[in-house]
Amino acid sequence: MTFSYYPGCTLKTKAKDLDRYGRKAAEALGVTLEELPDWQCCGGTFSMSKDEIASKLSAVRSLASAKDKGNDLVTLCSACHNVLKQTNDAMKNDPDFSAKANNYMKLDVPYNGETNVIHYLEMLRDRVGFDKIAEKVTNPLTGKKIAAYYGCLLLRPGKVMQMDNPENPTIIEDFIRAIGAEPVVYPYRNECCGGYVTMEDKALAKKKSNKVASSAAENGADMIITACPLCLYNLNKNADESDIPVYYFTELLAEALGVKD
Amino acid sequence: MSKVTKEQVLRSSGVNVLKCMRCGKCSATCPSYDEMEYHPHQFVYMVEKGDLEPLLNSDSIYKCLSCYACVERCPRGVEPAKVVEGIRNAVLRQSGMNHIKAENIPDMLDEDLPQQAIVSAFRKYKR
Amino acid sequence: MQVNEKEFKPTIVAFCCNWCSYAGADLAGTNRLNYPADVKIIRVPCSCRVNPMFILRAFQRGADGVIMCGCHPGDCHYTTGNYYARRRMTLLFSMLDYLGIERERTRVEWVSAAEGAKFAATMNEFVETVTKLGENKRLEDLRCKEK
Amino acid sequence: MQRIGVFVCWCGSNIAATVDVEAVSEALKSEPGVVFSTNYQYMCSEAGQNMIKDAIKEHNLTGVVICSCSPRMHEATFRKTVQGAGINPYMVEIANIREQCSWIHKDKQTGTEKAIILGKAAIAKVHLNAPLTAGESPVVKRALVIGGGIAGIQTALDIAEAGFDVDIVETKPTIGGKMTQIDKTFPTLDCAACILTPKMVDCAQNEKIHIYSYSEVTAVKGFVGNFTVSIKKKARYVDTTKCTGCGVCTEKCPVKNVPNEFNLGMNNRRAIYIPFAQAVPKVATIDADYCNMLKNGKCGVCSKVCTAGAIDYKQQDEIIEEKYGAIVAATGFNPIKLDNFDEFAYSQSKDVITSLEFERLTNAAGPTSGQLLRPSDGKHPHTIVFVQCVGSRDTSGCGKPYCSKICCMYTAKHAMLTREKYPDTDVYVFYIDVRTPGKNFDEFYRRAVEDYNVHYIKGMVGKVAPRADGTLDVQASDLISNEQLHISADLVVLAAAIEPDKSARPLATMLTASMDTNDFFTEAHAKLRPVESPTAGVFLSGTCQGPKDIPETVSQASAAAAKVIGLLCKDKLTCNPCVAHSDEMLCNGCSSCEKVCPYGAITYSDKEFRMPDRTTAIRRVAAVNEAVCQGCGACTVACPSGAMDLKGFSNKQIMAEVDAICK
Repeated sequence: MTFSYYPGCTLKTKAKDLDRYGRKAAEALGVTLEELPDWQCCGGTFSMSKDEIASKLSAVRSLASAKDKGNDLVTLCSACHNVLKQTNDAMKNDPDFSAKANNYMKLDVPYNGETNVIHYLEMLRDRVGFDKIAEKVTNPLTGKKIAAYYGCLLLRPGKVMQMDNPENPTIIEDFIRAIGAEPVVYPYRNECCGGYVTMEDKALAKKKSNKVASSAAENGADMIITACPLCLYNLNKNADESDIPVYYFTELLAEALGVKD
Repeated sequence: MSKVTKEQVLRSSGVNVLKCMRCGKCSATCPSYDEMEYHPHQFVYMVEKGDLEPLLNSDSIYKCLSCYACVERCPRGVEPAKVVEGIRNAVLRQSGMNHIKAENIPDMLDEDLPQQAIVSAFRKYKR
Repeated sequence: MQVNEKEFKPTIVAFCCNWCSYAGADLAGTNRLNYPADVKIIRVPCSCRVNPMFILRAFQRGADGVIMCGCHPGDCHYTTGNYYARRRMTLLFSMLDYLGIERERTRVEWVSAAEGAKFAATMNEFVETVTKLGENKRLEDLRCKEK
Repeated sequence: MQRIGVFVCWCGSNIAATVDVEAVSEALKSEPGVVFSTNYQYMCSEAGQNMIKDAIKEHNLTGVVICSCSPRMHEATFRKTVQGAGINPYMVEIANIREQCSWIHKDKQTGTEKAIILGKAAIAKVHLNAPLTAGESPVVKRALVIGGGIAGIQTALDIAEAGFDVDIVETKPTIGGKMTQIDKTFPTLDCAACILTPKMVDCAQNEKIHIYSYSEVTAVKGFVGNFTVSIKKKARYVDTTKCTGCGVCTEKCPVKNVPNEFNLGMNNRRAIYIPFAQAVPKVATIDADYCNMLKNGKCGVCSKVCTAGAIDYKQQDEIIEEKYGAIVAATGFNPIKLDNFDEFAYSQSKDVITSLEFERLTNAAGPTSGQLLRPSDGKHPHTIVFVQCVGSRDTSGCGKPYCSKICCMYTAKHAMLTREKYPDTDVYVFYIDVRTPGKNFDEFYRRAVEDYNVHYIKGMVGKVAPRADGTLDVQASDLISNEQLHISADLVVLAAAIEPDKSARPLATMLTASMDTNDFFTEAHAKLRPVESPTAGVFLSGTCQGPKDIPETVSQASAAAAKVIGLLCKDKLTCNPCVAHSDEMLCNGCSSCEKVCPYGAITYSDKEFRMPDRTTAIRRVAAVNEAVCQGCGACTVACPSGAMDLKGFSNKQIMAEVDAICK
């Protein structure tokens, strides 16, 4: 099983663990992740304005390059996934935008959203299969009560992301079961932690992240897992009312598969 | 500031504000509600009325977390967050209206802060 | 006949079944949904009443486009009529291909009695397509022209 | 040569505003065969009709063209008019210059030009019209009502009252429908069971009514006056003629964990069950999905305890065929599934319930014996939040675009009854609009606010978050005070949108009745024929046609019955004379037409023909049974020799129209 892989800039610096464990776990599962040679920063956020073209071009370039490779493109960071998926959707379904973007880019062959973008979690669920993962777990995290934190970017807008039911997702809970732990369902798992304003409005970021972390703790979770470096930072740094730890889901996966060093 | 028109905001956001049936679910679901002077449903209604000035001058445009909760839950498919972003971009595109200045950034950083926070802040608050 | 050089107005014949599409067209009217006056509707009991001969006749007499509308598959008032119509039209299409008539000049569309908006949208689109293609010369029978 | 009169209608300003009616009647005057042409304000009025009659007499007209509204509107009117003046009703053609001309064009010149062309096409057709005489077909004096809820029950009772036989087909083991699950009814607050169950008993006891419970319609053939319907009687593994409804089997059955659909799964029933105490027919049914005996042959308890010997594990589905003159669809509604609305935590918390579940929780025959208790812990809720429009008025694709109509009133009822029975309860209702048109409806809603102090808040709930302590955090907006609220609730009740029953779509296909995009049956005319389907002989009763409350459903049910009675009273129906006809001289006996006829109206026989050389030859030729032919025209296109043609829509007539349009 071979996929193109888009790490994103944060995974090369502050979120090395998300990337490192993701790669190790993939290897253990027999999945080959080929890093796109010429990926560019996705921009971190998808501009909802229709007349914002230039800021979306870097994402289009990565998508077009993945098309040349011919494999599905796997992402890991929630924000990158959201940006790439939404940009790809616009290239596919917004003829005005794709015409303008293609005009700027002057590719040999115009790009019209041909690349299939999937998140690492979708790769685990739909390609590898959670049952297969459960079979390969050597070090099950038995007894651990884990709260999945989806945040906003992984699921919404649901019509574009199409990963799971945006109001009652199960993909990370199923993942938690696959690695032998017990999922904790809590109501704020799909509410925003305030990550985008963490620099600009600490008070708001604190308020929102505390709400998420407290809700998870109140429902008996030992830890929170996430796919987003910004959420991880925000929940660790700004949610000061509880000391519940936050990990990347890939770290736990690597641990369960016995490949965490 | 040169005049920002309703048409400009509608075109940029791609939103049809006339679809709104005034249920207020966007504001009911907004995680930044208490921080905002004008709330998502007011953005939609005021743009429809062409009453843009108060929105252009309000801090509320920087309080939207772009979490898509209102987009997801609106029963009419209005997508209020796109209206907020349309207004914010109209403001940012005016010269000298950058909400974040590069020279202030170092003060906001700490050693764990991921890149994407900075990148996206630039995208969202600066032209 | 005076030919207006500036603006080409196509002649379009629409065959509509009485139960669904003709009612859909009526609904478009009731809701005041505009579509070009170039479209003239002929009422037939069912799409299966449309003899491919009628379509050829229309082209022969100078129609620039012909559209046939019926109930959605499975919803035919006569149970199976639109299935026959669909099969016949498939055959007619390949014959028109053979004759070198642009495929876009003939169209089959399913419009229910509740789909006034769809009827208007379909007609707008079809007229636009046919207008772009321009006048139908190939099948026009000069003997049918009035002197 | 025909002598044709042309009559152009203004339809007040509906036509005259965008079509120059004077110019149209003037232009059509010079068409070949036209001997008279005029225009008038309202052709369909008595004065207009008299104008037509006078002209026919004065000018010896043989054909009439009316340029007016859609023929679907007034073709029958004008046919009658000309018949009154002594010419055949089928010598009329209508040019539709309203719906398909004046209403869709804004420019008067364009409208006028098109109207003239449409008029010319109608004139060209009328030249080729021939007088037609309608045949007759007999009427089977028996009606079928599909669906045994309050709509079907009322329709059946009214038809039976008029002296006609009527059958009810109901998929559930009992008739009664949704109304059996409802506790009280608005706006009078009388008990639903008290007003419904006597009607159910009336149905059972009326000798004109036959109930096929636990049965489905599987096929419909035929046409108005003469339908043949196949009904599948599903195996219930109980002989209904022997079962006394004593209920001993339903107490002894060892399978106790079957979700009870009557209480919406809030408690359990046995594998053999009687849905509720007042069921009609009151006989037991075995649920084959759960019965141990049927699944693996191990049990047989019910058979042992049944003193009547009614249990029959070998029973099979049975299909019967019955003939009917008229069919009434009364398939009803269901609340939508709430999978798309998990922001309200319906699937995550037992204490988030639908309004129908709330009905069961307050019903004395419900799972809590009428005590309003939280499903999670059985405690009495002190703060209840009602959310309106869950999935109604939703164009985002998650719900339904229409207003479900009944929710405002039943929510006011729930809120009021809660406050009356439990005055210590705080009740909040979040609404977008309160819609209470109807007799005594708004007064009812205001009583909830003014006399019972129910808190109505203009705004919507955005999220319901179940807390670890068992309460529900309801996050909502209050648009009047412009704030975001957090209410700590014990119970949240969602007013789920209603949708047509899933059986309606396949039934519509069987009946060839049309449906709208929401799967509600379409009526023949939105205003003037609201209880008839466009398909002759098929009538509509209750919510299968659109959202309705009980009073409205009952009115419509009786209206549908009146229409059925009007039909069944006739001994014979006038057939549509626009039927196929075969020219024996051209027919080559190939059977192509016979194969495509959906009604089996075409038969072949050997006939003797005199040949030109005075010999006789025997040839196989087609003949159309005019009483059976419905006039679709499939055969006319299938015929390779041009022998088959359709009266009223002949090849020549349609081609004349084509020629007129393309000129």
